[in-house]
Amino acid sequence: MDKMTKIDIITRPEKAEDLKEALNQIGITGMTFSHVLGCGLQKGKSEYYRGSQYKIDLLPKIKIEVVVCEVPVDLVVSTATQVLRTGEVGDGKIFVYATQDVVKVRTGEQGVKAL
Amino acid sequence: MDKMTKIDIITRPEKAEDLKEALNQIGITGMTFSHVLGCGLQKGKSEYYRGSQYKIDLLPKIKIEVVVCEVPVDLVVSTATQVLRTGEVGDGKIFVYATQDVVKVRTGEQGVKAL
Amino acid sequence: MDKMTKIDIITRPEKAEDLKEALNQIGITGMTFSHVLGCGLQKGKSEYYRGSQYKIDLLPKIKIEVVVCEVPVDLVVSTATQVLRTGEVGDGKIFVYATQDVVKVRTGEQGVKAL
Amino acid sequence: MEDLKFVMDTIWVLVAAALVFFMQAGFAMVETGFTRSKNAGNIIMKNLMDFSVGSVIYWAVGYGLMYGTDLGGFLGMPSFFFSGDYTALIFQTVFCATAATIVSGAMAERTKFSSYLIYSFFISLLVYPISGHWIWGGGWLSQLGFHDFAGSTAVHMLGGAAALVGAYVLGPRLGKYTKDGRSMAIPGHSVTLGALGVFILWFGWFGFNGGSQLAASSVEDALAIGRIFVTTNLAAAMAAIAAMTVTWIRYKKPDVSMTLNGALAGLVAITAGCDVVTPVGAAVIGLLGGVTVVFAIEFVDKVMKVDDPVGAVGVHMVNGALGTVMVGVFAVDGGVLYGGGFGLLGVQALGVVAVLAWTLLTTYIIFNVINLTVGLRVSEKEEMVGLDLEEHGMESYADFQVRT
Amino acid sequence: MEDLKFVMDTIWVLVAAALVFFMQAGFAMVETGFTRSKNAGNIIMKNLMDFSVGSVIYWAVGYGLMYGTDLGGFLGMPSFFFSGDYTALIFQTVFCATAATIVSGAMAERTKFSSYLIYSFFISLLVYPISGHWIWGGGWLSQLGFHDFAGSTAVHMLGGAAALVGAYVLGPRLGKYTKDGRSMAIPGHSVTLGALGVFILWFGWFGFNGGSQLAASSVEDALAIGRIFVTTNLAAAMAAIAAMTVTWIRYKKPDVSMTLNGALAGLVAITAGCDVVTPVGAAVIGLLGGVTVVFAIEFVDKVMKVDDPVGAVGVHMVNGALGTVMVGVFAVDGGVLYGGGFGLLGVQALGVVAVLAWTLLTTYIIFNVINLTVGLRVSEKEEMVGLDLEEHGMESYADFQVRT
Amino acid sequence: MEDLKFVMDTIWVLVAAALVFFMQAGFAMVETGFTRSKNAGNIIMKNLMDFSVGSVIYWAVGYGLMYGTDLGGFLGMPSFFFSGDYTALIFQTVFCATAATIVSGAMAERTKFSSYLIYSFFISLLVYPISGHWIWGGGWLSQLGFHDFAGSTAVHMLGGAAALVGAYVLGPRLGKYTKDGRSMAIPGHSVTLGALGVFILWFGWFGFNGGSQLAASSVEDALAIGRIFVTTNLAAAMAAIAAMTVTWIRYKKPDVSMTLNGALAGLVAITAGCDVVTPVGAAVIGLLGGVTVVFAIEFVDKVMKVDDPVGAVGVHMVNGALGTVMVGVFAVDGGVLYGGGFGLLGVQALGVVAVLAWTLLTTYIIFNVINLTVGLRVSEKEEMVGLDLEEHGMESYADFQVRT
Ligand SMILES: Nc1ncnc2c1ncn2[C@@H]1O[C@H](COP(=O)(O)OP(=O)(O)O)[C@@H](O)[C@H]1O
Ligand SMILES: Nc1ncnc2c1ncn2[C@@H]1O[C@H](COP(=O)(O)OP(=O)(O)O)[C@@H](O)[C@H]1O
Ligand SMILES: Nc1ncnc2c1ncn2[C@@H]1O[C@H](COP(=O)(O)OP(=O)(O)O)[C@@H](O)[C@H]1O
Repeated sequence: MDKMTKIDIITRPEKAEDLKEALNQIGITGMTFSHVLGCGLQKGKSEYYRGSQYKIDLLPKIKIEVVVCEVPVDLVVSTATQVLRTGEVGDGKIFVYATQDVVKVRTGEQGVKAL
Repeated sequence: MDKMTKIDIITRPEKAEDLKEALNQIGITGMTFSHVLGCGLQKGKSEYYRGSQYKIDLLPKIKIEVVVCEVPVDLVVSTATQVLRTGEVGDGKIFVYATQDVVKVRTGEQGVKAL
Repeated sequence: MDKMTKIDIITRPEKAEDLKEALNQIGITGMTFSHVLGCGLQKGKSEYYRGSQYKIDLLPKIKIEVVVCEVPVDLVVSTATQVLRTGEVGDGKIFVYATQDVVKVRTGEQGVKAL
Repeated sequence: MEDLKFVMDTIWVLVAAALVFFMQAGFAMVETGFTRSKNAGNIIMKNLMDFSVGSVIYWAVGYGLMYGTDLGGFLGMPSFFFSGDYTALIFQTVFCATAATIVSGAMAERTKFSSYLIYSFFISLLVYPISGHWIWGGGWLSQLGFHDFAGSTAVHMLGGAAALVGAYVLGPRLGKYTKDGRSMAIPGHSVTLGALGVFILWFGWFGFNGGSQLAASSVEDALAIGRIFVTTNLAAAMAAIAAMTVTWIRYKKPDVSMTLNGALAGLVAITAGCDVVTPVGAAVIGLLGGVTVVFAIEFVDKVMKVDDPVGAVGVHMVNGALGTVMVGVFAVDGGVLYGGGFGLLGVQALGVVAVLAWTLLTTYIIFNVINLTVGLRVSEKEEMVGLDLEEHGMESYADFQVRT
Repeated sequence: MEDLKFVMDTIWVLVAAALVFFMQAGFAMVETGFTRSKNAGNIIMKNLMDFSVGSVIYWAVGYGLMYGTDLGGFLGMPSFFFSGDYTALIFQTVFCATAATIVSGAMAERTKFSSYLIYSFFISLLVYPISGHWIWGGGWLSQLGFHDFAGSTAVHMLGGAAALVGAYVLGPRLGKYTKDGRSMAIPGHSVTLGALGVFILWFGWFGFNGGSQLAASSVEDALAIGRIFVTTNLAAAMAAIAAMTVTWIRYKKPDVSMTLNGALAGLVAITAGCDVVTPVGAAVIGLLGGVTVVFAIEFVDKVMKVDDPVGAVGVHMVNGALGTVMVGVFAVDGGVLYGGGFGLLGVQALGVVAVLAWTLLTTYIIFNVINLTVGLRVSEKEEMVGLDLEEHGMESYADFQVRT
Repeated sequence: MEDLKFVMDTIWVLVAAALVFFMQAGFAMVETGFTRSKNAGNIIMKNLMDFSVGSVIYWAVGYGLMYGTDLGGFLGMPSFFFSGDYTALIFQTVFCATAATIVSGAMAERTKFSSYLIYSFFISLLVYPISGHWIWGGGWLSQLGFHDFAGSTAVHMLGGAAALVGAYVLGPRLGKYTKDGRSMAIPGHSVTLGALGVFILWFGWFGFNGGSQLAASSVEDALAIGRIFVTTNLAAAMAAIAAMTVTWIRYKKPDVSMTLNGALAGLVAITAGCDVVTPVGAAVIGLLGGVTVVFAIEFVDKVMKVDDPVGAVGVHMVNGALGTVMVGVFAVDGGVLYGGGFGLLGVQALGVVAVLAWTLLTTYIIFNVINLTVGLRVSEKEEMVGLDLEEHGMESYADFQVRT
């Protein structure tokens, strides 16, 4: 069985569309998006709401999960990095994890064929 | 320490209830649901909103995370597959990952006892 | 390359702020929050809505994902456990996973330097 | 002096007409608030279009059938594209539209949009105008002395009965009943919008009932309208209190949406007799309405197993009937409790039965014909995904993360 | 001619009564919009029920105490279940309900529903009618020449003072103050609904102030009402501008919810004197109101450490008092600025102090008695989970993914 | 009798003024509902403040320029801080504010708040009053017999044209057009609030058009207002039907937001001639309006590539012009179809062209001067994050999980 890998990309929400297209282009057909709140070097802001301090320190981020097998992890990482980099804090992070197995519910196929 | 495994199931939101019951029945007591947006073979649609093209290509999906130890992974996978399969695109995918440890906050128990 | 670990903490939403501060204090600078629905020993409730039964069995929970390298996993777990424990069901669980790699998009740094 | 009377009466009726128009917003908010977000735009659209289609049809045909020279007590001599004193037209139009729009809530979340338009067409063309003629147009019921001041029967019971038939012919929403027939809760998506709708309706009802005096030029008119405001308000208030109390006892907690329904039930119930009952009578009618509506909604839901997402049948049909009959009991002049004997009560009951029969029959035909021709219900998949996306290609809350 | 006057006056007051009723929708929207979604249905329910309970009690008892034959300047001769010219009753009912409903916002998100009902009962039964008698019912303040045209003091200050006492007795929401006493922001869940509420209130206020002329049959009435519309509108506009400017300076950004409060503050402040000040006077009163409300809300929040989620105390109590006193300064007839000396100003101040004392005292007793018997506040767990689920068994926004 | 006439006319105009005021709530809801949640509070704030600033400026200066003694047909003799019969002032103020607030929707989601305030100042100070003088203040257009009963041109076309210029000078929102110029959908955040806004506007329009009779004391007035209610309602209904049908054909599905725009388009179009056309004429004008608005909105969006998030240009400018010109065709007295020849039509067209030119020119100058001095547009980052956070430091829906 080929090695399967899960890649989590956490980045700015406004980059979602571009990233999706870039990943499509390198042959990734499936991905899952979720809305998360991030806390990192990019600091939130402190505002006044009705005169009281209002800390907005969890920033809206988007998380993209992709499990790949045939497409090399490095390619995904470099593609994502390229699309997402603005050079300012908040560009986000990419996490890579080993995956043991994948099953495609519709067909019951397993492993690489499921992707 | 027994082997612990995390299973992520991504599928149609309307199946959430059925899946939860099926997993309960095979002895799974804990699971975590989240609302995600999926992009896969099942294509979104393109509509017109006020005359402009409106692509709805991220479809609402539900992600169920379950960490198991005593319950065999295969049983979870086959149970889920059975409940979720409609044969049409969009049935979803199941991803399996190794888990190193689990801690139950309330008791501090670790590993299999935490589940 | 140092060992990198991902820690998922699932707990009560009202503890989010305290947990964030506690983790900050032990030197964790990045984390990602998401709103999930949990099903565990803590049972939901059954209400009447317009005379019909209304089961609210998925409870709102918060999931915190932290990837650490230098900060020891045990410290994270013990810190979280301490902050989160109330002794009542619903305190939540902590899951630990191996992580293969981390990339910081802004700089392209990899591994421990990316954290 | 005659002129002055005409002017004063007209202006009052016009102000009231505007208020009654605004009830459309109330219905739209109640119906969308009490149903799911995936159908929010669709239900709005139905509310908007039944008013629009109804306005045109009632002007073109309906008004004539309702108020034309009486033909045998059954309908008015047809005449098309009303012309004359337009104040009458606009006031009657907004009443017709109220009857028509009640149905959309009961049929929400599963009715084809095009079919709903067809239904709207016919209720404003025929169903409402003809029984309206019996009651207000000089037809047989009015000749018998049937008293339905502002339309508990003519408007609300009719709308509620059409709603019952529509919801019955359609069948319940997917997931509303378990295989073993238990009714499941399908909570609405915005209690705040629903409540706003109820406040708007209550506000508009001052026009609905007060305007039905149709005159505001004599001391009697002025006193009457003042009393109508009070009876209307007290009935609604008592009904809200009653519904809250009943739900608190039955479900252990005071149910918000049912209490909102309660207020509406009181308003519907007092509509027939708001001019002829005392404030005490109004309070009692409200009390009865508030108690009744809870049981009526449960009965429709659990016994009849008709899926009425917003409680339109319990609110409008049941309380429309109740309020109309109660005129026979509480009318100061002719009511049982005031020594008037059972004559009025009998006429009131007869009127209710007749209009109910008429409505059930005609709408049963209409909905079945629609069902057999263009089809009444969307496909399972459309229902699952939601009518907003499937029928209108849009999301009502595009920026929000929706659950399920 | 007498008859005509009666009719014209009555119809005007009824139209105004409907508008003032609609303010209930405005309050409901402001209060729910400015608080959290987990309590949205509960606050709606409180608004609905204080109106319902108040309508019944005020009819049954309150009106009599307020407008019955004067007994020693202190209260009216009790009489029950009002009968007479019902226009007076409905108009006064909606005013009473306005005072009552102000409190719910300040006590939002932590008050037991049942206890709130008890409070509603007593404010409509006693607190409002009695001081109302002093001012409008022929009581001692009115005998002294106290001028409170539409109720800056009788309605708003009273409601705002009851709100202050309620919020004080209850204590702050969990998480509102840090251990070291810093005030934390707890943002409301829907600025759009809150803003809608403000627009509805502003709209209804034309009825509130305009209707308080209680007559619309002479040239003087017509001119007066026209001027009242202008003074009312200008005060609100200036107050919104002022509040926006102050927040822009103090917080670096124009604060939306505070500006909305500003508009309301201007409306409250002009209510006492809308008939006796010039438009310029109204604009200045609005300006003062808009500035004051920002500091008042901050003072209540940060210095008094009373947690008032919607700013009811700053808007209604403080600006009710301010506006009433300003009558003594800006009244064309009797105001300090127009050479009227300090007589009127003194009476105005006296009235404010007296009604304030009355309200603080009586509501302090009421809230403490409730607190010691049935309890005023929900449990910590209920507050954390939310009152919608815990007290009503439902979610107001069942389809939406809620954050925390 | 004169007195009675004065009173009756005044009270009617005041009731209408309150209704027209309430349209502000309608605009606020439409504009916020049709745009994204991250800018919801900002657009609300703009609506609130353009009304507030406009109320003050129009009172201080604008009214004088509009209704002062005619100076050469072009403007009224300036006079400051209106005093006189205040009914005229309040009624005209709410009309001025309607024109002003139209712009905010077209410029939504990217305009600096402070710059918007400056624009509000000038439109109420100069742009609206001066062309208003031409039409209603005794200026040159009124001398030519130009007929714009309630302001299709004076209010709506003017507001819509200012909206066009504003949106044009600003440029489109980020992401509205792809690199190759295709228009992308940016769905609004709440169709329900948008629809509520449309219902509120429709309701208020009965005051807008009905109140413009400015009299309600003679049989003629009463009949006229009754007919105005009918023409107004029918035009809106037909336009909604027409817009729905056109979108159904063009986009395969009936578009909700466009149908809502359709109803508004019908209302705008009938405003000029609601008093002089027959109900049939009104229905046809509505039909034309409903068809036109769809194509107009597409034209602005796709051909002119001006980004108007709420369709203000299509609704107000295009249909304001259309409705005004149609008076020349459908006016019973003077219209082409009624044998009146082309005289009236010519005057109507001339008026439209003149006011259009005036508005385009003056607002082009105003927006460009603002742009070159304080800047008209927020930074890219502010636009991306949202104006609520960046300009007001708050979130409109703090409890909800927002997508994107
Ligand atoms: N160690 C971590 N574990 C989990 N999530 C992280 C971690 N570090 C960063 N993140 C996520 O990545 C986002 C971007 O990180 P941030 O430090 O703000 O930007 P950058 O990496 O560009 O400097 C954060 O908001 C957070 O959601
Ligand atoms: N490689 C992948 N990585 C992450 N998520 C995936 C991947 N492939 C599919 N998914 C998720 O699974 C969902 C279902 O996949 P889809 O291809 O539409 O259906 P099916 O697998 O039944 O053909 C997608 O919407 C997406 O959320
Ligand atoms: N095996 C599991 N897999 C995934 N999530 C789990 C698992 N067990 C528990 N959870 C998550 O943890 C939350 C808390 O668990 P619960 O059993 O209610 O409390 P406790 O662990 O304190 O007894 C659940 O709501 C669920 O989201």
